[in-house]
Amino acid sequence: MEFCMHDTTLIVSLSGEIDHHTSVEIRETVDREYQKRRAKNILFDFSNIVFMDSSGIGLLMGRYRNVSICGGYVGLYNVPTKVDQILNISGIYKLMKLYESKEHAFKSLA
Amino acid sequence: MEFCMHDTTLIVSLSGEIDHHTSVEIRETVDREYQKRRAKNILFDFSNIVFMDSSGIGLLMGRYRNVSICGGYVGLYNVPTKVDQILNISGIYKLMKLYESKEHAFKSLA
Amino acid sequence: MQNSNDMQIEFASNSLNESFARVAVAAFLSQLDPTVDELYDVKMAVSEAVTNSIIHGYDADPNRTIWIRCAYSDRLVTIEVKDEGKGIKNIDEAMQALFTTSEEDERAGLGFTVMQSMMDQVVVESEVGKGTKVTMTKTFY
Amino acid sequence: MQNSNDMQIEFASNSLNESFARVAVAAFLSQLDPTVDELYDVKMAVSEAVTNSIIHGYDADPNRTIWIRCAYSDRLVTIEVKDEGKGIKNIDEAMQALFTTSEEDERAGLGFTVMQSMMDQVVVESEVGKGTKVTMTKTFY
Ligand SMILES: Nc1ncnc2c1ncn2[C@@H]1O[C@H](COP(=O)(O)OP(=O)(O)O)[C@@H](O)[C@H]1O
Ligand SMILES: Nc1ncnc2c1ncn2[C@@H]1O[C@H](COP(=O)(O)OP(=O)(O)O)[C@@H](O)[C@H]1O
Repeated sequence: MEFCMHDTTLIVSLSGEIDHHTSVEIRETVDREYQKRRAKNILFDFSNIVFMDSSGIGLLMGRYRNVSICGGYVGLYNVPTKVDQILNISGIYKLMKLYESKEHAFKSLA
Repeated sequence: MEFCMHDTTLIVSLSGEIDHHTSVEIRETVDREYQKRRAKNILFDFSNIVFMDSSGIGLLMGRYRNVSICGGYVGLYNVPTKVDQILNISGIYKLMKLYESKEHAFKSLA
Repeated sequence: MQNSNDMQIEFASNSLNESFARVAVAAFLSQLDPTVDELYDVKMAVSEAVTNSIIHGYDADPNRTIWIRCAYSDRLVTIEVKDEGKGIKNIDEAMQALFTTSEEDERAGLGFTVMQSMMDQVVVESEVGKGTKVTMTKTFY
Repeated sequence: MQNSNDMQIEFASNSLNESFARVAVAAFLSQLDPTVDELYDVKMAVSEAVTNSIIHGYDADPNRTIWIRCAYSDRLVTIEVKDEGKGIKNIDEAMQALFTTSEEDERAGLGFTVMQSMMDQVVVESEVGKGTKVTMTKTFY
């Protein structure tokens, strides 16, 4: 997992597999960075995610809740096909936007 | 598995995993090519072998037997460290030579 | 290739083993030369079922046992995931999208929905206090 | 990371499953973050033991059952491979390098030798007509 800031947006580059086991650590690390960096929005880069089950949906919903309280947005980009499939099933795109690239996300969030 | 001839030497490029299950097919294919192409010697290229257990030793011993009857040699090259380890355990280097490369093998077999 | 084969695995209800379970089932089914997508679908379904046994069936106790049976006959794949955990009171309700009994954990209530999307059929048998068995089938192309 | 965990697999004595057995054990032990070499060593040892059960224990009958139990406690790994096949008359003789009872197959008689080189310890229990159990241990660094 890698983090960087762009204005008030925390960019989280996820990697590996997201399941119930790994999501616990991801959640804690993301929340810690979000607070530490006083970020408003979160942008998740999914390019290096090789597997995700519905625990990933729970993870995103949870971050959405926290970020919404601070008046921010959650966005996603570089989402692999199979992850997009489960995101579609979940209906989560009603809560957070999928961007084609980091650049598209910045333009839209700005 | 790929085959090519260099003078009277059949070059066999092995790939994947050599275990008891896969060795059956490898054995049959190698023997068929050896006869069809009227080869004398066999050179095995191990560069694409990712796993080998003692079934591979049996396979090499068997080819050595056939090739010896025709007065030929068996040689090996591009052997990965872990394959070299089991070849050393087996003592098979008393029967067939390990070459650094295809070129070294050709020079020596010529 | 063999046209039928089967295996069983049995492991502790430790969340570390979610990944092991997926890989073991995928390794076994790779004998059928499935597409990358088919293998991913099966991994996803197995992951959901195993996670449910761990967090719902066994309330995250890592020292209980989960069983998976996996078999194929031609290209029809059957996967059973079984626990001896607390069981499900109302199976129909449990299988509804977005239904979850987890408050603490961030569960989306989509485990069964994902299993149903990834596999051709999902059958749940459960008895309160006895445990749960999820049987999933899928035909590979 | 958990400091102890265990699993069991059970599968048909089909030679196709040699690869499945190796991958399943390796997937489980990858929880210990072993080196590539350590994982390869374990795969090799498992492959030898499973192959022996198939070709010697069950005379290549693909419809019998093989059991593997794999456990670790801290970094001490224990792997058991068990069959209910024909058993070994003279274990000491069987374990000698280059000893093989296979005439047809091209066996090198090095299965046990490889297991012993790859693992720290190999213990064989066998009874003629009852079956064979190979217990191997190795400490990961
Ligand atoms: N193996 C199980 N044992 C006991 N209860 C279960 C089991 N699997 C599912 N359930 C129940 O069904 C509900 C819905 O499951 P699911 O659709 O997977 O969503 P989630 O796991 O996100 O809660 C769970 O919240 C739980 O109450
Ligand atoms: N599981 C088993 N059941 C019965 N006999 C066995 C078993 N494993 C090994 N043996 C006997 O021990 C001999 C030596 O085994 P091994 O060292 O693995 O060499 P190889 O498999 O090449 O014959 C075998 O030839 C066989 O007679």
